[in-house]
Amino acid sequence: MSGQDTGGPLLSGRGMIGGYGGADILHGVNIEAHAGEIVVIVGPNGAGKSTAMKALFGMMPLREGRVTLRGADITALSPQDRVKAGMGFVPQTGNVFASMSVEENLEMGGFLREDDVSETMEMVFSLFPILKEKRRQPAGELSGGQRQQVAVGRALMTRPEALMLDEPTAGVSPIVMDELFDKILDIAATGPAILMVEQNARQALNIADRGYVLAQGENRYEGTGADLMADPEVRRSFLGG
Amino acid sequence: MSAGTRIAAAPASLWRGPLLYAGMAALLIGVGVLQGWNVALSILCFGLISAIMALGVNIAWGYAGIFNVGVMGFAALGGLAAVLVAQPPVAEAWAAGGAGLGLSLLAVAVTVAIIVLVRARMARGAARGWVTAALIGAGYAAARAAFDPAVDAIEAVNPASQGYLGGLAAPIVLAWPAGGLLAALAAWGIGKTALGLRSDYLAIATLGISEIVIAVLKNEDWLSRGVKNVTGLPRPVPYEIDLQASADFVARAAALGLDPGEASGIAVKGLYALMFAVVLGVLIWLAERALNSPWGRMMRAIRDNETAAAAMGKNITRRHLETFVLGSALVGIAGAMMVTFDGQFTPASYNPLRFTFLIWVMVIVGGSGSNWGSVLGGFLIWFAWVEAEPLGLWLAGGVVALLPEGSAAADHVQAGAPHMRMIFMGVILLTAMRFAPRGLIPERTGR
Amino acid sequence: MTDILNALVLFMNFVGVPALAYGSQLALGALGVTLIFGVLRFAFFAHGDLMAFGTMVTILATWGLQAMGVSLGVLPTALLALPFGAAAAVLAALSADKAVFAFYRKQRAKPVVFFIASVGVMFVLNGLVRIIIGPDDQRFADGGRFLFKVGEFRDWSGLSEGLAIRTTQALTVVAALIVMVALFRFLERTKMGKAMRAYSDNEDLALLSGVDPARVVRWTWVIAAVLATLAGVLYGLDKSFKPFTYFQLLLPIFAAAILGGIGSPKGAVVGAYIVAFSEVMVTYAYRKFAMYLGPQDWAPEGLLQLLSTEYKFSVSFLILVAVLVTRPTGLFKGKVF
Amino acid sequence: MIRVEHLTKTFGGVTAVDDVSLHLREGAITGLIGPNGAGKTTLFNTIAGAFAPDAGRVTLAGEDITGLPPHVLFSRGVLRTFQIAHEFSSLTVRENLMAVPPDQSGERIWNAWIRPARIREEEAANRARAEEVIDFLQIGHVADELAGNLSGGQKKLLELGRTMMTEARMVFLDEVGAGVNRTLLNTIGDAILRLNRERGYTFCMIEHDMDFIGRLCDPVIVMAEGRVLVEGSAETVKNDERVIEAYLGRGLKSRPGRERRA
Amino acid sequence: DEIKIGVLLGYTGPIESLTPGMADSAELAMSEVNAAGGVLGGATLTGVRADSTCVDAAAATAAAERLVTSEGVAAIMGADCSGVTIATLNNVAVPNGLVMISPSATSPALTDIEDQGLFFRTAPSDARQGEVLASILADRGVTEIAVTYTNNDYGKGLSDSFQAAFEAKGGAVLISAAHEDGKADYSAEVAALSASGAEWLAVLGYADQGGVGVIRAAVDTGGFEKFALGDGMFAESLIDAIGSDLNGTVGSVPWSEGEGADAFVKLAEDSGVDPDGSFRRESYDAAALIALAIQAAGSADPAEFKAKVLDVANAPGEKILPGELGKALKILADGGDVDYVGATNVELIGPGEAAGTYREYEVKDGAYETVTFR
Ligand SMILES: Nc1ncnc2c1ncn2[C@@H]1O[C@H](COP(=O)(O)OP(=O)(O)OP(=O)(O)O)[C@@H](O)[C@H]1O
Ligand SMILES: Nc1ncnc2c1ncn2[C@@H]1O[C@H](COP(=O)(O)OP(=O)(O)OP(=O)(O)O)[C@@H](O)[C@H]1O
Ligand SMILES: [Mg+2]
Ligand SMILES: [Mg+2]
Repeated sequence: MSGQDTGGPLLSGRGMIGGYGGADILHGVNIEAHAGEIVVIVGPNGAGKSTAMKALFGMMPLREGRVTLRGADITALSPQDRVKAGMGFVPQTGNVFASMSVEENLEMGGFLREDDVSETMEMVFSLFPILKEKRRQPAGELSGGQRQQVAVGRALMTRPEALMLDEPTAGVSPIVMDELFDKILDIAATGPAILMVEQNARQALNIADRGYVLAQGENRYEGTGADLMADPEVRRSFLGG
Repeated sequence: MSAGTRIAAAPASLWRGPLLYAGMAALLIGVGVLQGWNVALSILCFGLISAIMALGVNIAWGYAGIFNVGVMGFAALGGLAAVLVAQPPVAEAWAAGGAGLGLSLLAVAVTVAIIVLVRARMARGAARGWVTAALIGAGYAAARAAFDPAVDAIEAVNPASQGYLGGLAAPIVLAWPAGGLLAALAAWGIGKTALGLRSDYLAIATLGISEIVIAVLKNEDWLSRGVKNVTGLPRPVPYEIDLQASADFVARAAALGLDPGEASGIAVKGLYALMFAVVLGVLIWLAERALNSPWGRMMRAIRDNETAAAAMGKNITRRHLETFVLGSALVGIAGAMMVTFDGQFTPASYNPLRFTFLIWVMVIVGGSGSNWGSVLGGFLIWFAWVEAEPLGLWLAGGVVALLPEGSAAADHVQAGAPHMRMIFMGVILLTAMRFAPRGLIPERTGR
Repeated sequence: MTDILNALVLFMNFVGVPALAYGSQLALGALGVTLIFGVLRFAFFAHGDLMAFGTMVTILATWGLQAMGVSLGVLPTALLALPFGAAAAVLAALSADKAVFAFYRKQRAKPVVFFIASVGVMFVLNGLVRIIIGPDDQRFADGGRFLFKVGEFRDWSGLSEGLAIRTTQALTVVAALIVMVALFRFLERTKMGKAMRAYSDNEDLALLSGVDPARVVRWTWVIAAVLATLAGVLYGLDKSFKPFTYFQLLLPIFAAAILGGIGSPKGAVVGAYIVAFSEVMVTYAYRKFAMYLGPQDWAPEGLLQLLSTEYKFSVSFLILVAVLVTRPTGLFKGKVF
Repeated sequence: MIRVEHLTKTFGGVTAVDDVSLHLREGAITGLIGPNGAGKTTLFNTIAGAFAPDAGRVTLAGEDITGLPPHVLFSRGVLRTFQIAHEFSSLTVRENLMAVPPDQSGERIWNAWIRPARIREEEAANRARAEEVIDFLQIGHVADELAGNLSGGQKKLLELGRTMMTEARMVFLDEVGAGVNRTLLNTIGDAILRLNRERGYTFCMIEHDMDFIGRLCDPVIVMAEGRVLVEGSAETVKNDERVIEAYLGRGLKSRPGRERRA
Repeated sequence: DEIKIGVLLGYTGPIESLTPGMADSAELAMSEVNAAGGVLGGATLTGVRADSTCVDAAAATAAAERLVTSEGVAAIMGADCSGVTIATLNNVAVPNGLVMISPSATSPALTDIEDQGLFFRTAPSDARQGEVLASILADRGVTEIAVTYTNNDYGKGLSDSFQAAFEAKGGAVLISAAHEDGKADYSAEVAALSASGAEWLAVLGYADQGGVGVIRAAVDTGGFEKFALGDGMFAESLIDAIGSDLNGTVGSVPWSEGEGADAFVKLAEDSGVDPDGSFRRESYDAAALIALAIQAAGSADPAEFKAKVLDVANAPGEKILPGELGKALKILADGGDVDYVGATNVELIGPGEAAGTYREYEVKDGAYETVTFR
């Protein structure tokens, strides 16, 4: 973690404007996350949450705005270079290599690592025991929730400094969700910034340091997890009461 | 947030299609002026035929995502129909082998009947399988026993010019629907067995089946004279020399300032073009109507996601079969038209590059899923296929002119000149695709 | 006993050895096709012409070497020239990628668009090869043609039937097996191989794992082009080099790759052998064979030929269709790696 | 309505559904929960005709429907949604919905040529119905968007929307809630209840959100390792020790409210 | 002044390796004419090549159409394969009244086609050659044979006539198997052929197509040691390809007794054209006939010179060998009569087909040696 400037956010996207070639989806979104922080993004479907995540990761060109990592401008960097720079991302859909075995999926997570990955893999297996059992099975043959676990496991394998998760708990059972959140707390405690989109919003805001509410491609609310949970308007419109 | 229409959903400029068609027409006119109207009309005629084939492929691929790489086989079956419909019957051959053939057909029918009966009576299991296999074997032997001598007898009848059963001596225009029907029948049989396959696997299966069709046509002389070819098929239009012999025609040609030879060619090809255009017009109207109806929507849904379509009550197998048969029928019609225009049926001339892949090129360059696109692709690629040759020669000539005369390099380029055709064809194809990766007239999505 | 041996040798000489060699030739081609199919996900239709291109350069280099008096003894000189051909083929493949396919990758075009574009590339390569070396037959084999000949075998064994094995046949079979194993290992064990599979499975996610797509694509073309050249040269040494034949090889090669299951190296090889063996075995006249095995002085009436050779191509396709209908994703469950 | 008897489905070595028998009562909203990989989706798939079962039998109102293909089941009023959204990606959202109604005469090709008037009429009716569904799911602003371009949650909504385009008897919902905004999910819950009460749809739904299950479902069936673990009301199930052990868990180990702040 | 002659051959496609040599030979005749001062008192002949593709009738028609309209050719030397030849004849030559002389289309169907007297061919009909080859073998006491033919109208026709003639002489054809040209592998054919137990193999194909593939496979597996070859197989390249294993092979090839063929070889070699290969001599002859007929008619109008083709090809008249075109042109200009012998001993019979004599050859020590003429 050399060269980290202490004051500013680890990862930040400011004034992000852009879309998929047609009308803009993001109309000036600001998101930032500091080292060791868990940041949760919530919002209605189609609000642009996933788009914002993709923009942060360079999977989608921005018309305006800039993305910085540790203060350095990375707006022009390709996704795989962002991985090298220490970012990790679990997309919302298409997040496993369906034809590769569970173990290979995890190995792909450690693709850029030169050191021994087996320890991290053991860590992932202990977090998601079912994966160890199924490690030779192609990920495409797993149940929906198991796939989700593979996806998160793959990202953990990178040991990123900025970990971005797009709805990591969609389709996973309550017990696994709890364990996952526990793990996320553990990981955050070791330093990385964690940015998460969640529809299981109350549980997520519960563990979050800060939260954003996005709606129609704009920042709507922002605050600590507890503040957002306490705001009746936010609760009613975005968290399901 | 504004309504989110994206490029993909936005229809391409309304003018694009008409402009491209106008450009195509201009190309043909250019050929007419520079190389003669006979050349232009002959390109037009084959363009029309190619367009129908491309339309057929587009129906199966663009509508339903069926990767049919057996176009050649269906085109050849259409051609066979022309022989079977239009050629005079060979009475001697029927006398020599007709009975035998009938007998073998009967043997097949009886075998099938027995097998059906037996299978209905017996319980599922290994025994039933063996009995069926034995029955098939016995049936095959019986059929062959009647078939082989009959075929020998037929093929012995005046082998140099006949040696086959001949046809019905009906007007050859009837061969067009007949060709469609024959191709449709074959497609039905093939579809029943192979349509369950996933795209690439289906592709190789259809490719294989088309090779088998050609092998049969090449080797079963009693049916279509095999590699000995059937030539001199009757025509639906007058012969040029008859026109040239008609004083009336010559006079009229002279009035137009044309020489009778050229005028007769133009008249004949013009008539053909007219007939082909009518067929294409009807077919494209039917195809457009279908595509823009709920049927078309359903087909696109199936193409997008078969699992979901099945869960939404669509009978995937039936629909696939339906489109496959329809598309193949179109290819069959075009195949019959082409043999009519050529005036001969030559099984050995069916090769996959020309009759399958070139048609696919037409569809993709034109725009898969788009009827007007495929038709345009048919014209354009055919045009390129024919004109690539003179263009290539011209280009080689240019290169040679730059090299020292009589040098080895110049000789080498000169010798290679005919092969410029291929390079040119490739360049035209790649250029067209580069500027319109989704086809010249792309599929309209999101109505 | 000798009769049984004779029958066996007869069968080996006319069916076993030729089919094995032809199968291996197809297999080398099919491995390249299956690799491109597996990683880049489209049917690369210019493979036959890429084979011809690589072989052509090899031939030119061979002539050069021969002119310089270089030779490999019993082994064909062309093996020395092969690196030149392979390098040229790699260059051709990479330029085709840069000029054509990269664009469609960026567009995220459908596989069929790639496929048709590869037909365009095929036309261009096709023309180039013919312009450079001409459409004629070229023979460039030297060295010892046979490991042993029919007569030699007969004298050695004392049997009435003989067996011949050509150097190139042996070379091809060995090469096919080595390449198959190497490719399999490469894809399963090495980092690059895994990156290729990951890329083919889910391009976006591969990106997110730090895979450099440009490298994956480059490697794929390099391997495929080297394989194409190897296949083309070994085939040319065994038979002869003729551009048109190389184009015609395409169909059985694709048949083999798909029969085995697209994307599976093992499948490509097994598929190739099935195509080759079915062509020879179904059209073989078993008369002599049966005479050796049957009672003394017995001769069957006919030739005992299941189908005439006109249908040999059809038969292999028929088998292919039959296999696919019962195993819809090929023998080795073409899982695209 | 649906009775499942001794249903078994295996994949190679894995027995995903292991001798399951259950009854989905007519008019009920049955919840199906269980740990990831318990076999819930496989059970759905096997009932809905996507896979043939290895053993066992399924009946619909007494009629044997074991192994019938999906389109036949659809015509008998059995509908399902997919856990991983299966939209028609190159159709617009509206078209996705309009493609659903069964027995459209326009889906027979010759009608397109000979009966355009009738087709127009039917289309108008289908369009109106689609419009209602679109409004209801709050996806009006993307109605003309290609479904392939929708956000993850929007696709889930579309899945649900399609089941609302036809008269169904039995609807299987596979995690419609996953990825759907909770406020919207509440509305969807209301809609399910309304469809159930007013139109008599029978539902069976897989869901991991216990609040949602608790609000809608009775009874709740818990599956684990391919078998039925418990069946009962949501309350009973929630408090069942085995269910807590295998599925619900006991909440977060570490509690929020940490000192360190950004 | 320039008279254009179309050289319509399949430069791309299955016989692309045969056609350049054929075109060269045809153009050799034209340049010989030009060197002698041209026809009609100074008009030069120019060959215009166009691609028939051999198999694609549509493309061939278009190419021929272009020759007529934009090049204004007076005659076509071609086409090559029978299918495209018939198509261009019916669709282009006859409507436009153009003379066509094909060097290689051997289909019997062309014999009684309605050609308005416009079509000729220098390749002899298959029917005759079958008989010749059969008697060559019968005279050597061969009674059993296996036959393989290229699967097109040429191969099929030749094998039919050969089989009939051979059986009429009391021989037996144990197996007759077609082979497709341009395929990758011929072991299946050879396996089946050799299993018939015949000692001799008749190969009725092309020397640089499937035919050589079959022979190579037969030699490699030791399936056959004795071959009988049809005319399409006659080429030096065959000996180069097969080597000493070809010794003992017999065959027939249309040949004029001694002089004509030798003259052609010499002429071609002097002009840097390779004289060996299928249909090269026929191509030379076809082009020469066109030139001579034009000269004889005193007009380059096909309607006028079409009637002269038979006159110049057949007796009576002064015999003309390759290399003597200048002499012939002079005789014709002076109102004399010629009997063009050419490289293949041209004798047009019936409706304009070559009757041809045949050379029986045997391969000895890696060279073709004439046994006799038939
Ligand atoms: N096609 C398949 N091939 C092999 N195994 C499979 C296949 N589909 C599912 N399985 C296995 O069957 C088991 C049950 O899967 P299923 O999808 O039914 O679980 P589920 O209960 O729906 O889980 P989730 O809550 O995660 O969606 C899992 O262990 C899975 O790995
Ligand atoms: N590939 C795409 N092309 C075009 N439009 C897209 C694409 N992906 C998403 N969109 C549009 O962008 C908008 C925002 O999508 P996004 O996926 O960011 O939503 P989201 O907030 O993540 O929603 P959800 O909670 O449902 O996942 C939606 O209206 C969607 O239709
Ligand atoms: Mg999202
Ligand atoms: Mg599930």
